[in-house]
Order: sequence, then structure tokens, then C-alpha cells
Amino acid sequence: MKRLALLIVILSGGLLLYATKDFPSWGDPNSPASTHVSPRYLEKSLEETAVPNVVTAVLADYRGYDTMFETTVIFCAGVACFMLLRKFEPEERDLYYRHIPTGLTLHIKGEKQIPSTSKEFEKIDAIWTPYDFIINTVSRFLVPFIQLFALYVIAHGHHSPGGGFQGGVILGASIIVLAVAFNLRTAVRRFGEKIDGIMSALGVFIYAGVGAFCAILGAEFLNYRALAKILPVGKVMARSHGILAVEIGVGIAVMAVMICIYNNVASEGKFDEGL
Amino acid sequence: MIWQLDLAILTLVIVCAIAAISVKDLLGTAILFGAYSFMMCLLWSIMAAVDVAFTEASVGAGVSTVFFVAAVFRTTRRTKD
Amino acid sequence: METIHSIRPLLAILASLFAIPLIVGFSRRPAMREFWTFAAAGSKFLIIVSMLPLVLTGRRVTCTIFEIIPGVPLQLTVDTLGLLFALVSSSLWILTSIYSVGYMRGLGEHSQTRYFCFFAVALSATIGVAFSANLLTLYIFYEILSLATYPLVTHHQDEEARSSGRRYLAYILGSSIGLFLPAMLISYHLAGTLTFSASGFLGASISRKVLMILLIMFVFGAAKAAVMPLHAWLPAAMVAPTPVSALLHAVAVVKVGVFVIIRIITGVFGVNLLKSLSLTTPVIVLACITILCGSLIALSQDNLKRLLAYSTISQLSYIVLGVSLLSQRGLTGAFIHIPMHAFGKITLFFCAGAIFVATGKKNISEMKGLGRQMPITMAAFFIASLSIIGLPPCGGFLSKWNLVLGSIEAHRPLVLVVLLVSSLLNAGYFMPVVYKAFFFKTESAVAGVKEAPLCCLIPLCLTAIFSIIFLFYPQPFYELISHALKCIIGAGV
Amino acid sequence: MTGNYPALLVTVPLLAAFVIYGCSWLHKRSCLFMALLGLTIPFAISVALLKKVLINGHISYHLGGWDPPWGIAYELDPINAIVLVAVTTVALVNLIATSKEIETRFSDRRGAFYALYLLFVVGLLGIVATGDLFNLYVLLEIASITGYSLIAMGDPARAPLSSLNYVFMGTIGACFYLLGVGYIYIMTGSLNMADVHALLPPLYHSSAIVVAFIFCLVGVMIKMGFFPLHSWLPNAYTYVPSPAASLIAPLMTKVMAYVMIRLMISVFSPKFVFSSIAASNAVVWLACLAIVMGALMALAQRDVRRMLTYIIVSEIGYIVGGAWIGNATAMSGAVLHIINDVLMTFCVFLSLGAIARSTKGYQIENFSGLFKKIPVTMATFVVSGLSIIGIPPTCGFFSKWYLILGAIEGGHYGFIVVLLLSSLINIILFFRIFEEAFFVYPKTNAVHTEGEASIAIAETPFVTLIPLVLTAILLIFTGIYSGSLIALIIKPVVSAGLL
Amino acid sequence: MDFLLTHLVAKYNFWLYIILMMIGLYAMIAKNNLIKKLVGMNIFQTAIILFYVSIGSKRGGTIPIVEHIAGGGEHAINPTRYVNPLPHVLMLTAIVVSVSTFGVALALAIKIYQRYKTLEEDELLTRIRES
Repeated sequence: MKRLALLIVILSGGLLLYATKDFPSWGDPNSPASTHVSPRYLEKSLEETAVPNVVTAVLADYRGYDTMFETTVIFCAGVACFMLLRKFEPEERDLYYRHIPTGLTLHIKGEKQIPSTSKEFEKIDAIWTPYDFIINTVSRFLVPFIQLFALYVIAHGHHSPGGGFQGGVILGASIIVLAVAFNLRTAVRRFGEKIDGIMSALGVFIYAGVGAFCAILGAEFLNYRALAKILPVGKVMARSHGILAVEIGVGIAVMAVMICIYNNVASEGKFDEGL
Repeated sequence: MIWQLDLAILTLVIVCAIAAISVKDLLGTAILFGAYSFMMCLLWSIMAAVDVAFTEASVGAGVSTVFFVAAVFRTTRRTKD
Repeated sequence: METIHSIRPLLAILASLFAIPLIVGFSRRPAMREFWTFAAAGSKFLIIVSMLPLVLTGRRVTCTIFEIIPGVPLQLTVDTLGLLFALVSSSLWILTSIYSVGYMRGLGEHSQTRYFCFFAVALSATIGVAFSANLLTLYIFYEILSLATYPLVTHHQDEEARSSGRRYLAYILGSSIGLFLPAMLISYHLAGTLTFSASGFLGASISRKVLMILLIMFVFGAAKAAVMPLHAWLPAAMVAPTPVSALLHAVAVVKVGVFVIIRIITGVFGVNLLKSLSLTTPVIVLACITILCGSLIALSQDNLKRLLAYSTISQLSYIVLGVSLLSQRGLTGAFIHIPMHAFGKITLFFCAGAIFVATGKKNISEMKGLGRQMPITMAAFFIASLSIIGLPPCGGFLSKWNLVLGSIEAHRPLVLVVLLVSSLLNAGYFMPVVYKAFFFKTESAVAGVKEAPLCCLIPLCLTAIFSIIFLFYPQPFYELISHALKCIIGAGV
Repeated sequence: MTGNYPALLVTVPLLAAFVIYGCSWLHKRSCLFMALLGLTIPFAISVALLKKVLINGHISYHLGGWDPPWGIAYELDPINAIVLVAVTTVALVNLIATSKEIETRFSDRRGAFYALYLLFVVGLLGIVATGDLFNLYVLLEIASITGYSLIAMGDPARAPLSSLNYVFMGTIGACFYLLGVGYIYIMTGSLNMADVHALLPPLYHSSAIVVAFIFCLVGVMIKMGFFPLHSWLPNAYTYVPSPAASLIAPLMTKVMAYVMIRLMISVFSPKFVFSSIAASNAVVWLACLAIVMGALMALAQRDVRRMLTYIIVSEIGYIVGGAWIGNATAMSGAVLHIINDVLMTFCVFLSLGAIARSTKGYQIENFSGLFKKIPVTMATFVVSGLSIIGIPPTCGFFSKWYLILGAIEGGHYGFIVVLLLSSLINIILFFRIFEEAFFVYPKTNAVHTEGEASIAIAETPFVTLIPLVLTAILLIFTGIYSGSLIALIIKPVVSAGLL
Repeated sequence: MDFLLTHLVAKYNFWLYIILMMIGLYAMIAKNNLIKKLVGMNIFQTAIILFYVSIGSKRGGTIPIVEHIAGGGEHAINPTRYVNPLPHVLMLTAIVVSVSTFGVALALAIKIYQRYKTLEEDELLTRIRES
């Protein structure tokens, strides 16, 4: 196998090397890639979409259709992780509870359980370890700031690097930090699985829905210009707003999916203690 | 652009990549892989691809590594190669 | 030639297909089920007969269903030759249906519904082959026939039946896909059409070597004609219930094979082209070998049905031989051998089946003295074997006579010798059966046996009688054949 | 609204998938209805589009209102449209036919299942319709990721591993494709297929373009399971749950084969592919090898489903061989075979799924006496089997007809021999099963003479049976109308691109 | 030397990405551990991203965020001053695709581990053969 691998690798590497001889040299401003299609984005994007960050303009508008599917790919991954890993029935019905005031652990066998409304008891796993105070406090302190930054990244994607993806990932990461610092149950209590599932669908739905809405308004699919009919702005600014709308959708979807993947991977779909 | 820096990072990237696939501890692989992603992200920001670098920093070096570590915790650290 | 567009050829094909839902629907009521079989058989026969006057007045009936491949529509054309074949097979279907009822009920066979269904499909396909206007249509029906007969061959569902079925499929489908299909495609590539024409559609512009290869591929591709060495499926297929063997392996299937070869020689290549390049010599040689070997092997058979199978193999090659002689007499002989052999051979199979129903015996050695118990059956057997051997007062004489004349006409004396030797061999394997039946003492095993049920008996008597009638009244056949010959030979002149 | 059909075709199931997944958290029972709706509309749209394309000719749809090459465009010609119709038909019919099984088998995650199902269809539809090289990659990944997860839901013992292997192979394939696109981009600066097509001719002799083509092709070939690169396919398609099997097995490989033809004709040109690269003979021989090896490996299997997966490998060989012979007839044959093979494979997998209700496994031995038990289902199985063998008048015969004819025209006799040989092997493969199902009594049933009464008929439920029968009939109809299919739809497009 | 200058130095990014790609591909095919294969897969994907980003770079180009003055000036933008944004856009998509594939693959690996308690390919195959 190793020899075969080496052979394939060398073969493909050699082919690629052979091809580089015809490449324009690195960073050549006169290469076809830099002269054929892309100049228009640089020249016109501000004028046509009112978005100075050309990457955002291309991402969400000129090639917005790609990005819609990119978000869909993320969504697929979330749904796939849910479908593959999520276990609804626990394998063994051994329940562990921790009495919060005293720190005693209760082990219940059989059908009985403590109602989840109880404030004094906390459901735990057999492998429960006490939380680390410093980590807890720091992360609790940090999470709001992370989230604020994430919102900034989403909202300011028009003018600076960033956008829905990066913001969404950071937003998701803030919840993941909670799950790592405390445990998965705490994180899920804050941000439930159901909400998560609905939000992942909602995010991509916003994106595709904006596109479809443009089509309903009589333009092409994803032609945000059509939004000018209902928004009190000009056609160029309508594009800018459309981009913002889809970026928000992307942010929601990516956040929800990141959390979903983490939850399922970290707990093998049992939604217990987590790591 | 400083080509010496560029070259150094490129070398580091390759070193990280080779290390990541040859370390015999999967947790080590995870961390090395995170380092690799981060180097990559630096490389891209040098090349003025800020958006890509940002994404790679948050996705590749950040969330991917977390997933990776989570998966390693849920499976095994041991590997034969 | 005047052409009439009519849906009648299509109806003739569909008549038996329409019966299938009815047959399946009445699977729990045998009487109704068999009634529908008869109804289909009768209506099919009537439709075919209704086209007879049209064709005899020199017109042809066409029915284009649709264009299936550019230049090659799914098209049916009734010409004299096809009509001759269709008449023979549809008329015999009626008789076989009667016989089937007796046979299947007499033995209490299982899965009778399936049996009648596929029988009907097979007949449709046979008529389809007869009426095909081009090679593709013919091929389609040919394949349908192969598949429809497969469940009939494996009817008994035991290991022997299944292995025979496998062999049957291997030979028939293997040859048709492996040889016939590429030959057809190459012809299409060369000629751009596949429609039969009296002078053939493969032009003389094609090199002799290619034509020769194509001809050989076609002859072997139509493995249903059982030209050696692709004959082994036929004896194997004798595990089928006797009516199947009778109709399909004496009339429909094997005759479809030779009919395809006739079509190939007369419609694809054209007699004149073949004659001018004398391409048929290898076919003649093959046919001669098959005639002799088939008869020789038949001599050594003890199982009556296997004997009949080998006899069929050799008799089929008479037709192939007659056609490939390319002389007027030879063609006449070949064409007229289709009905003559059909009626003769089906009688023999009916008899074998009747014997099996009445006694349960399959081997000749166990049939000693059977003539006294089953006189009618054995008499019919005697008449039919005379017909196959080619002796008067039976129809078989006519075909043999024409073939002999044809071989002289074509200046092939060796063929004449083969024909004569083969006739002797035919007598050599048939006469002992009759002799044993009538002149040996009745064995205890068959003592007290009575004739088979009436349903079995009547058809075999009828076919035997027809065999005799045809000698004295061959006029209808001759008329059809002379029309056909006028097209085939006259076209190029 | 009709102007937006090309976009709606893809986005209606997309939106439906999101709605389904969202709603599955609130109300589980409405999922099926929405999924059906989400596939019926695209089906209607695809038919309307086909009609429109046939009347008005080529349709170009600019997404977001940006003209290509700056924006993304959908290009629809008659071949695209017919493949789209095939995809939507299969997806819709399969959903109807297997809905019952999905509902019971994935009851607690049916929302996720339907969402992935629809997204898979979205991916395929997009792949077929798109006119942008990179968009194709993204859609390819959608189809792949959904495919991986649908496959992994099968037999818990084997499916995850086969799926993971598929992930590895599939990612290599997609990455190779992406690399190829990168090479095209660096040389031309464009990603739009038509634009690239126009820009390429001066670059035909550039090594980078040749390598780009090779990488794109190898990537696509991995995805379609072309012979030496097929190793993921048998396992993945053997252990996939049966409702997904009859969706993925017919569509994925065939759509990728279509992508190959698309690359050959409308990105690169036949002139480049057949004269500049001059590898067509080698590829055709490789296709011959694929056909033979696929057939032989199928012969070695006792598991029917596994056998069928190897048949898929050999069918892909047909398409590749036909496409690379390099004349219009063979190319038409290849395109026709894509459509026919979609239908045949669909029918055979669907009936196999229905048969699986009545058997314990997919081993040939389990099939004994099935005909008595489920006659109609078996009949459809037989029809699809005959079609795969290539018996007229089923559709399989006609694509073989054009393929062989093209091979004769191209003088490629090895391909003819191989095609016929594989047909012969297919006869053995299928009649082995037919024999078992029709003429062997199940072992438990010792009574030999009166088989009829002892086996109760337990026919497939109507919701599965009717689609199945319709598909089987469709096989014959496609065969009969293949002449007009070629003349109206395939030939005009293919011969415009070819000699 | 001339060759070196024109082919090696001028295109060293293209060379290095090939090395990374080869490492990744090798790991994917030759490694025995499924997680290692996954790492190889990711390296392979990032190598391609590196390649694309290299296409987009321009000597003397700056980040593709055009300068603008509040209120909007009608000055012409000189595209040679900014790097090519299109590959960046494409690669954002590719990164997302790679993380999605990674997530699904990890889920599959966990599922495999749950059943067979190993992630080594050879051990998996023997265990499958035994069962």
C-alpha cells in the first residue's frame, strides 16, 4: 500500500510540477487570472454594490449563489452529524444526580427519576469531575465579549475582513467555550438542541429566502436590486442591504451548525457530560 | 513583503504537516494540525488574503481543532503510525 | 408491388397477447382459462387467413408502428413467405392448444397458468418474426421468443429442467447477442438500412470477405436453426412438456431459426448477390454435415423425444440446405419443407406425448408391442415418420423431391448423395420404432394400456391426416411459394 | 415567474429541505408531505423546462442578475434538460415508493433524512444545470456530503466504514477536480464554462491545460467509479439503506459521467480532447477493461446487491468508452446510456428494496421461490434485468445499439467485443437470479408437486408497487422512443460539438 | 541559474503547495489510522487553498478592500493595486467545505469506533472479517 501510495503521490506531484512550467510567475499582475475577470470586481464593486470589501461583495453578491450552497454544505454537515450520531434512547438507565448544596452524588437504578425542574439536584454522569473555578469564571466573563466581537464581525463585513462565516464560527465558538469550560449540559441548557436545529435551518432559509424573494419581486434569483422595491433605498444600497441580510443568515446557520457538530461529536450524540 | 519571513513560514508549514501525520499520539496530531492551520493562516495574510486568513484562523485553527480534540477524546489517542 | 397499410398484421401479433390478462385472470378456473387460449388461437388464425387473399393477389400488407432508430422503423410487412410460415404456426397452435389441455390435465401438471401465458407470448413472437419487415423488428421478436420459451423449457423446475434451461439460454441468447447483433449492426453500418428487400440490401460494393463473415455470423447467430455445432440446446430442451416440444421445438422456435436464415439469404443478401459471389458454399457444407450427423446421432437414441430432437436437427438443415442452394427448385423445396416437416414432426411429438400420458414411458425399448394397445397413435406415428423420411403417400415426399431436383439444378451432386443417404438414415431410425410397436410381443409393463385421452388423440390424427392430404393437394402452398419465388428470383433479373 | 424556472428548479427543493428540517423539531408528521411537495414542483418545472428548451433552444439564466463570466449562469440545452427530468423523476418516484420504509426506519430522525435526501437532489440538479466550473464543485460537495451521510445510515456494522472510505476517495476526487479548475483559472482567468471554452483554443498546447484536463477528468472519474478508481463504490452501495440506495446508486455515478461529457464537449472541445490529447484510444481500452473487470467481479458475487454495484462499474465503462470513441454516434449512445442507465439502475434497486421485505438477505439463495410470493415485484426486477442485459425492446438494448454502431464507425472493434461479452456475462448474472426466484422452491417447502398453495402471496404494498411497475413500463417506453430521444434531444447537441 | 530564477524562485509558492499536497495525499492513502487519514485529507485541501491564494496574489497588491471616502468620491479604482479577490472568495467556500467534510468524517470515525473499538484500518478489516 505504501509503495502504491508513493507511486500515486509522485505521479500526481510530477504532473503538477510539469504543469507549473507554463504558469505565469507568482504575483504577476499581468497573468490572465488578474486581468480577465477580477478587475471588474475591483473597479465596479463599490459602485455597483456599495461594499468596499470586494471579497464580501463577490462572495455575497456576484457569486452569491456559490455562497448559498456553501452555507448549505455547512448545513448538510450539521444535519449529517445529527443524523449519524444522535442517540435518543439512553443505552442503560442508570441515572446520577448531584445534590448541589451538599455535593453528594445520587445513583438511581430503574424507572424513577428526579423531575428536571428541581433546583437542588443536577443530573450528571458517572465520570463527573468538579469544575475548575478559574476556568469557569474566566470563560463566563469572556463569552459576552466573544459574542459581541462576533456580531461586530458579521455586521462590519462590508468594510473590513470578516462576514457571516467568521462571525458565525466565533459565535458558535462562544457557546462551545461554555460547553468545554462547564459541561455540555450547561451549554445545552443555555442554547437548546431544538432551538439550535431550528436556527440552523432558519439561517440558510434566510439566505435562500432572500434569493427567492428577489425572484418573487420579479428579478432574477438573488438579484438584491429587486429589494429596492420594498426598501426605502436606491438599487445600489439595496444590494448592500441584501448582502447584509444574507450575511446574517449565514452567521446564524454557521453558528447553529458549529454547535450542533460539537455537541454531537463531543457527546457521541448522547448529550451528556460532554468532554 | 519580506520573502525571508515568507520562506520561513512555508518551511514551518511543511514541518508541521509532516509532524502532524507522523506523531504517534492523536492528541499531538490535533495540536500540530492546529499549528499547521495557524501557520497557513499567517501565510495567507502575508499574501493579502485577509478574509481567507480570518476564516482559516477561526475555522481551521479554531473550531476544527476543537472538533478534532473532542473526537480524539471520544475515541482513542493511540495510533500505530 | 402494391402496398396496403393495415393494422391487421399487428392485430395478428397482439391477438394472443390480449389473451394473457384473461388467462391470468381466470387462473382459478381452468375451463375459462383454456377457452381464452382457444379464442386467441382461433382469432389469430382467422386474422392471418384474412390476409391471404390480399397477398395472393400480389399485394403486401404493411403496418409501421413507429420509427425506432433512424431509418429503421418498427414495421410489419406480410409477404407470401411470412404468411406461409404464419399460417403453419398459427394453425398448429390451435391443434396444440387442444392437445395441451389433454396433456397437461392428463398429467396433472403444475403452474398451468404460467404455461399457457408464455405459450401465448411465444406464439405472438413467432408471428412477429414471420411478419417482420426489417432485421431489427425481426431481432426484437426473436429475442422475445427466446425469453418466452425459457420458462416453458424449465417448466418442471427440477435440477434437470433448470440445467437444460441454462443450456438453452446460453446457446440461444449467446449466439443472438454475440453473433447476430453485431452482424446486424455491421450491416446497418454498411447499408444504412435494415429493411428487407427482394434483392437484398447489402450491395455488391462490399468486399466478398466481409460478406462471407457476415453470412456465417448470421447463420450461427440464428442458433434456433440448430446448425451444428450450435445444436446442443435442442436435445436438452426436450425436458419440456411434450406440447412445448411439439409446437415450439418442432414448429415455432426452430422454424423461426430457419425462417431467419431464409430471410437473411433472400432479404438481406439477395439470392443473386450470393449466387454471383457463390458465398453459400460453407453454409451448404455445414448443412450437409448437420444433416448427416443429426441422423447418425438419432440412430443411437433410445429416448423417443431425444430421437425426435436429433431428427429435427437434421431436418432443419434440409431447409437451410435448400435455401443455400439458391436454385429455384431448391428454394421451393426448402419453403415447402416448412409446412411438411412441421405437420410431420408435430404428429410425432404428439404421439410421443400421448404415449407418455398413457404409459409414462419415454424410451423406445419400453414400447415394444405398443401398437396393439394404442393403434391409432402408432398408426399416426407411422404416417408421420413416412412423411419425414420423404416417402409417398406423405407430404414430405414433395419437399424431398424438390430438394433433390434443386441440388441437380445447382450442379451439386454431392448434396444429392447426402440427401439420399440421409433419407436412408431417417428410415433407419424411424422404422425400428414402428416395427417394435407393431411386431413385437406386448410387454407386461404396457399391457392393458389404453389410448390417450381424446384431447390428445384428435390433434394427432388431424395432423397425420393433413400430412397425407398435402401430398395430393399442395396447391395453396405452391401458389404462395411461386409468388415468393417471383419476388426473390425475379427481382434481380 | 417562468423566467426564473432554472433557479427555482434547484431552489425549491433547497428551501423545502430547510423547512423540513426546521419543522421536524416541531411537527414530525408534516415532513413527508413537504418533501413530496418539494420534489413534485421541481419535477413539474423540469418537464416545463424541457419543453421550453425544445421549443426555444438554449436557455441561459444569470443568477443574481450578473452577466457571466462575472456572475454565475445556468446553461440549459436539451441534454441538460432531459438529464434534469431523469433526476427529478427518479427522486420523486423513489420518495413515493420508499416513503413507508423511511417513515418506519428513520422515524426519530426523518426530518434529517428528508432534508439530506432533498439536498442530495439539489446537488445533482445543480451539477447538471450549472454553467460555472466552481459552482459545480460546491454542488458536487453538497451531493457528496449528503451521499456520505445517507450511505452511513445503512447496516451499522459496515456502512460507516464504507462511507468513510467513500469520504476519502470522494474528497480526493473533488480536490482533483478543484485543482484542475484552479489550473484552468490560472491560465484563462475565468470560471465560466462557455467563457473558458472560448478562451482555451490558443492554449491547447500548454502543458498546464493538459494537466488541468487530466486532473478534472480523474477527479470526476473517481466520483463516477470508473474502473481502477472504483474501490469505494461496491461497499458504499452495498450497505446503503435501501430507500437511499435506489436514489444514490442510479443518480450519482451517472450524473458524474454526464459531467465528464460536459467537460469534454462544453468546457474543453472535442478538438482538444480527441486531437490534442490523443489519449482516446487508451481511455477506450481502459473502459473496456472496466467493463470486463466489472462484469467478472459481478460474476464472483453471491450477494445480489453487491453484484449490482459491480454492474454499475461496468455500465460506467460503457459510458466512458462511448464518450471517448469520439464520434457523434458513440457520444449519443453514451448520453442515451446515461439516461437509460439511470432508469434501469433505479428500477433494479427499487425492486430489490421491495424484494428485501420478503427475504432475509440479498444472497441469491434467499431469492428462491420469490416469484410465487411477489410475482409483480419480481416481474419488474426481470424487466430491469433484461434491460441491463440489453434485450429489446427494453431501453438498454438501444443504448448498446448506438454504442456498438459508434464503435463500428470508429473502428474500435475491441470495444464491440467487450460490450457483447459483458452482455453475455450479464445474462448469466441475471438468469442465475431469475432461475432461483422462478424455478427453485424454497428449501423449507419440501412439498414439490403442489407448490402453488403452500406459498402465500405477500405482494409489496401498492404505494411501492405502483411506482415500481410504472418505472418498469417506462423502461420499455424509453426503449421504444429512444429513436426520437436521439433525434430530437441528443443528436443536435452532440453533433454540434462533435465532428 | 537563469532557470532557477525563472522557474523556482518566481513560482516557489506553486512548488511548495505541491509538496504539501503530496504529503496530504500520501497520508490519505498510506496511513493506517483513520484519523491520520483525515488529517492528510485536510492538509491536501489546505494545500489546494494555498495554491488558489497564490494565484490571486499580485506583486505590490494590497488587501482587496477598496479605499473609499465617506460620501463617495468618483475616483477611478486601479485594479492592479489590489490583489485578485476572486480566488479568496472561492477559497472561503473551499475552507467551509473542508470543515464540513471534516465534521462528517469525524462523526463517521466515532461511529466506527463505537462498534469496533479501534480506528486502525487493518484491525478494522480483521474484525469485520471475523464477525
